[in-house]
Amino acid sequence: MFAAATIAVLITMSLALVRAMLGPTVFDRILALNMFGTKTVLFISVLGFLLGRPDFLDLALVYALMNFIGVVAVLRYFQARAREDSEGQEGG
Amino acid sequence: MIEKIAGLYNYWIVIFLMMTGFYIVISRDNLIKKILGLNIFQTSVFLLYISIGKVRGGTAPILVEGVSTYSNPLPSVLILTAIVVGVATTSLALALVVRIKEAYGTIEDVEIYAEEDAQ
Amino acid sequence: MGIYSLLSASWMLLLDAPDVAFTEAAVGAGVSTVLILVTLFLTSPVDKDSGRKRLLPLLVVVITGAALAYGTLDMPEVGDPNAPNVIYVAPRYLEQSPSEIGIPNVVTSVLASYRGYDTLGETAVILTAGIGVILLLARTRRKDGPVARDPPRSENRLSLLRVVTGVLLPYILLLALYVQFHGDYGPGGGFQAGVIFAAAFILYSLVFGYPSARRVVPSGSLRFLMALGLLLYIGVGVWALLEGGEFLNYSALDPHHPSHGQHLGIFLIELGVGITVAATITAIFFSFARRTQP
Amino acid sequence: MTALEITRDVLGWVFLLGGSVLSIAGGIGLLRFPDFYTRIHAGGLTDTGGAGLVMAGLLVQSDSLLVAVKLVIVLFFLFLTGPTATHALARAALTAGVKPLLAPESEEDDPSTT
Repeated sequence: MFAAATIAVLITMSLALVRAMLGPTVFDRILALNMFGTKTVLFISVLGFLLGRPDFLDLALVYALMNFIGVVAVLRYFQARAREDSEGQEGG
Repeated sequence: MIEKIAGLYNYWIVIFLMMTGFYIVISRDNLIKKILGLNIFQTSVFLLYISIGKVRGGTAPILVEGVSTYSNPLPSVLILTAIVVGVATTSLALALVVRIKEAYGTIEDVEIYAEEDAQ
Repeated sequence: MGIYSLLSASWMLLLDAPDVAFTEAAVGAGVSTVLILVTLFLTSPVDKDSGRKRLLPLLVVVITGAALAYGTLDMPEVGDPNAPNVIYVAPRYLEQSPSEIGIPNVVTSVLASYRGYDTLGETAVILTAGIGVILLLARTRRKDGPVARDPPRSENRLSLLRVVTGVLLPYILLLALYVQFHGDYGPGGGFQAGVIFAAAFILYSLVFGYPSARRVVPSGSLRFLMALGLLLYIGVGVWALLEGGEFLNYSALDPHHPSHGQHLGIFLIELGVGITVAATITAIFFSFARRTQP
Repeated sequence: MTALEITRDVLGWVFLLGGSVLSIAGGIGLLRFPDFYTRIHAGGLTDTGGAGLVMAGLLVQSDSLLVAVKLVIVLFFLFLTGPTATHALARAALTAGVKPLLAPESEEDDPSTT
C-alpha cells in the first residue's frame, strides 16, 4: 500500500520535473517547483512509513516550510525585478 | 558484473554530479553560475560520504529497540556540519560577487579580466 | 536549484541519513535559494553567453570523470557491511554511545560529544564567514538610487501572503525549538534548528519587507547572539576543564552521573550551536537584503 | 484480524490510492494542459487534495499518537501554504501579464480560486 503510494508520488514528481524543464513561462516553472516540493513532502512521509521509521515526519514538516519559503522568495524576486524594470522605463 | 554495477552505481551518479559541477565551474563565465557549479560539486561530495556510510539492511543511526544494524553515523556528522558551513562560505562567495559587481560593473570573468588589462 | 536539493535530500534519506537530509532540506531548499536570488537581484540577471569554445572543458570533464569512475571499481560496494569505514570506528560509537552518552540519536552524540572539537571548529568557521559577509557588505550604498517605492500597492498585492505568514510564523518558531531540543531523540539538533530559526526571520523579511524585519531583530543583538553561541560552547568546554576533566569532556560536569553530565553538555553546546547558526544566517541574509534597499 | 484492523487497512488503501490517483492526474494535467492558468488549476487543486488524501491514509495507518499529531501538523502546514503559494503565484502571473489562453473578456475572473 505504501509502496504503491510511493511510486505514484514518484511518477508525479517526474511529471512536475518535466514541466519545470519545459517552461515555457517562469511561472510554469515555479508552479512545477511548488508541486514538486509538495510531492517531496508526501514522498518523505510515505517513505517513513514504508521503512518503518516515522521519525522522518519531522523532515517532511521542515520541507513543507522550506518549500513555501522558496516559492515566496522566487515570487518576490520576480516582482521586485518587474518593479525595477518598470521604474527604469519610467525614469529613462 | 551486474552486482558490481548495482553496488557502484551510487558512486557513478556522484561522479556524474561532480563532473556536472566541475564543467559549470570551468566553462561558464558568469560568476554566480560558477558558484552554483561549486555548490553542485559540493553536494556530490556530501552524497559520496553518505553513500560510503550506508550499510545494507541497516537503518538510520537513531537507536531503537529491536534493531541491530545501523548505518555509520560518522559521515552523517561530518556532512551535517559541512552543509551548514557550506552555506556560510557560499554566502561569503556571493557577497564577494556583489562587491565585484559594484567595483567592475559586471560579473562575467572575461569582462573583468578585460577591465583589469585596460587599467 | 531548489528541486535539485529536494532530490538530493530524498536520496540521502534512502541512504539512512535523516539528520543530513534534514540539514540539506533546510539549507538547500530554503536558505541557499534565497541567498542566490538576492545576489541575482543585486547583480545582473542576464547571462551573457560568450562564444568561448566549450569543447576543451568538456574534454577535461569527461576524462576526469572516466578516471574517477575507473577508480570506483576498487571501492567497496555501497552498503557493504565490511567496508573499512564501517568496521573501523563506527561500531565503537554505536555500541558505546548508549552507555557513555545515553541518548538514542548517535549522530547527535558523535557530533556533540565524541567529536566536539570538530563541531567547535565548524561553528567558528560559520561565525567567521558570517563576519566576513557583514564586513564585505557593510558599506552603505550610494544615495542616488530610486528613492520611494509605493508600499501600499505591494502590501495589497501580498495581503493573503501576509495573513498566512502571520499565522505560520509562531508555528515555525515552535518547530525550530522542537528540532533544537528533540535532537537527542530524533533527527535534529542545533545546526538544523538554527537554520529553521533563520528561515523564519527570512520569511518574515521577505513578506513584510526588510525594514520591519529589521525592527524585530536589531543588528546589535544579532551580532551579540552570534558571538554568544560560540562563547557558550567554549564556556562549556572551560567549565569541564574547571571541574577537572578534559576540555569538552562533559562527563566531568556531573562527576556522580557522567551521563547526566553528557546530557547537560550536549544540551548546552547544541544550544550554543543553534544560537550561533541562527544569528549568523539571519545576519548574512540581512546584509544582503540591506543592499536591495534604496 | 479484528474488524478494526480490517477497517483501518481498507481505509488506508482507499485514501492512499485516492491520493495517488489524484496526484498523478495533477501531474498529467500539469504536463498536458495548454496554458498557465489551466495548469495552475490542475496543479493547485490536486496538490492540496492529493496531499490531504495521502496524509489521511497515513493517519489511519499510524500507530502512535506522536506520529498522528505530526501528520496533522504536516497536513496543517500543507493546507495553509499550498493554496497560499498557488494564489500568490496566480496573482503574480496575472500582474506580470500572462494571458489566459481562452479569455478575451473575462478579465476580472480570478482563476486562482483554488
